[in-house]
Amino acid sequence: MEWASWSDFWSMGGYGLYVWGSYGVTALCILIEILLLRRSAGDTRRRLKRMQQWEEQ
Amino acid sequence: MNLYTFASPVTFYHLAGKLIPWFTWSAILLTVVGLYLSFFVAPTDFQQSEAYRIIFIHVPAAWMSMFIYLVMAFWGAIGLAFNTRLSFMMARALAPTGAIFTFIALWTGAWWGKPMWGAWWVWDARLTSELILLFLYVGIIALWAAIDDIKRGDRAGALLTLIGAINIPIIYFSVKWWNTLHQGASISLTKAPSMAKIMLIGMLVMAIAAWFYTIAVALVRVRGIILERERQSEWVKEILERET
Amino acid sequence: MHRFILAVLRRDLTLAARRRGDWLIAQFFFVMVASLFPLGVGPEPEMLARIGPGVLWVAATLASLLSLSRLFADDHHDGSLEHMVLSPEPTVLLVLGKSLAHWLIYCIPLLIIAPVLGIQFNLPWDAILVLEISLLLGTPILSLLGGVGAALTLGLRGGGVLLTLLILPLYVPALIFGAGAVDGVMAGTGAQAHLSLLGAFMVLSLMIAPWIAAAALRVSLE
Amino acid sequence: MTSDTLLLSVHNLACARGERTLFKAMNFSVGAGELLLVQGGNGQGKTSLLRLLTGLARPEEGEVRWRGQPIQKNREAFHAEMIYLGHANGVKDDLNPVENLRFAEGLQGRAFEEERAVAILRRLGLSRCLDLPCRVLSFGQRRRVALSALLLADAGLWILDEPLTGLDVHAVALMEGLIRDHLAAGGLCVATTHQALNLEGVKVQRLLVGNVAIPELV
Repeated sequence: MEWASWSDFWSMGGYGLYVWGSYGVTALCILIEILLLRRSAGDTRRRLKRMQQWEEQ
Repeated sequence: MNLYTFASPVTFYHLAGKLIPWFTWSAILLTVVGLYLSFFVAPTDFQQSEAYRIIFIHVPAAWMSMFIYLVMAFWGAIGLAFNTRLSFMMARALAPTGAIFTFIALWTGAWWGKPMWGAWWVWDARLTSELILLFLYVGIIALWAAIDDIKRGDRAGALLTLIGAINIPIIYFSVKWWNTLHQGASISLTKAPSMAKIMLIGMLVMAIAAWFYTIAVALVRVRGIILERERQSEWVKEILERET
Repeated sequence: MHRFILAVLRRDLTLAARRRGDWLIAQFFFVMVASLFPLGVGPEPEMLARIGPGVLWVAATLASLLSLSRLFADDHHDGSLEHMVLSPEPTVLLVLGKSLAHWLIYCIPLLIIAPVLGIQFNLPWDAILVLEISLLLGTPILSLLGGVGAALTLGLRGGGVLLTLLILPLYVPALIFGAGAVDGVMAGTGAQAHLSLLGAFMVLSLMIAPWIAAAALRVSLE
Repeated sequence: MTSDTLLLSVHNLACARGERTLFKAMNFSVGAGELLLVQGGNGQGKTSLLRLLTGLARPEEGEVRWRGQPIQKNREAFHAEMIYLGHANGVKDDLNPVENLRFAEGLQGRAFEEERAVAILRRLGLSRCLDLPCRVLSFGQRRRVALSALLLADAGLWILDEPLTGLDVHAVALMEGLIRDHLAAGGLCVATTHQALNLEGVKVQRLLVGNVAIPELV
């Protein structure tokens, strides 16, 4: 194990800002993509459903 | 024909539905393993201290950005040659994820460059090519957005992807050539002297995780596209009855 | 085959001759963009000679893009593009002819103006000569790759801006080799390597771009 | 089916715009001396059908054959014998009618016969406009220039999309005469129109595209 303590881990030998800045933004990007994807998947299904109901009327 | 049964949207919709959980869980598992390797197993680099740990996402993201582009070009070429609708849908489903990985590669490159080179941005051959790759992704997505007609959009996007794919090696080579002439920063992450085996394994695990993630996301997206395009057909109506 | 290309060429040249206004705008655009740079970065001769090759190349690229959005658009609008595509000759030759016409109409004048701007940027004579050669080899690339973009964005809303977005990244090698050749001769390292690479890229574009542009044109007309 | 009979035929043709299927399983054939009148309401796919026939668009399913050969495989021979007149005239505003015809002929790979071209333009009532740029001509006159190109091309197969729009009574009568002559000379014609046509003695087939019934026009 490389790290003596949690604070040691978070500081990353003084480069904490850069390391966590990179990992954080990556995680954020992926999170945003997943959220957008979930929303658009739901939207598509609801919209198609609505269009289908119009056609049936 | 056998190939065409898998290429039919109905079959693929259901197949994708079954595959998505597998790829999702594999991606999660591999990410956990990869993160463990990159933070707890890989040793401190004696030159770059802990900052080098950024490469565990930077390098896989850069690989993915180029790989996804090539896969898109492949699907585009297949679609143009054999007129298979599904391959165009795959290309469309991959593009946003490719663009995101390109952005991540650029972002992490900058955040790695700041402590190492003392500058957020250097016109290094790799970073510059990556930037141009991002432009290409944005161009393709913008072209799709501008064309309303599905068939035209599919084919136009595929042609643009193809000419980009032919151009990328030339762009990379020209930027590299330009870079050596101007004596810019040419330090390369992967050529760092202390490239230990464990680092390579860590990067590979992360790259495979990213690949599985991409497949899962693209499959979800392609299912949405299939529903949208096949909305007139009976099977889509049945699915909508069931799922909502 | 060459008769068809000649017919396309003669037609586009006649049409351009009837609309000199459009043609002049593109040339003035080139002069104006290049003239704005000294105002932005200052008039020091050394500095201008340093940035001159790059500025002139970027300005030439933008000037050729300005006219590219109309490469097929006018003919599409009045229906003559459909007639040309429906001619018995292959669409590739049509695209080749139109790209060639664009090069003759919009890029050759740039070659004539460039030395004057080169003097403004304090470039030495041998550098101006190499600039001319690099433009001669490099501007066909702009017309050929631009043809792909023009065919892809045919008839789209905001097609001109989209065309710029699609095609500029593909121009990067031409820009690098072209401006690099002039830089090379000024730095004393010679221009041959750059010019050969530029020529190779031009030949490659000539072999590939018309096919893709023809396919794109057929897709856009469908 | 021998390959030297003039015959345009479609086999199991399907066409879609976006996700909407306009028509499918369409079959017909048009032989020498026949006129196919395509009818149907707006947005039913008349123009789409004509664009499929010219080879500008590719069908969703099925194929179009000319002289028994699929047109995609035999594109050059087909286009040498076919001429299409769409909604747009294909007339350049900056050129005068004679120049327009000259370039149109050049692009079709044919030698330009100026005397014949001028005679055709005169026959279509454009004698006073020969050296005016088409920009200053009226809509109907520009349409006549486009029709002159049609006559000059001397093609076996005419595909006309609303050839009568913008034409006055005289021109419509003239057009009817031209179509009759073309068919009498053994040509084929596929046309859409909303206007009534007087076509006595012509073999006419009617094709209804879509599901909106149209009262008989001829």
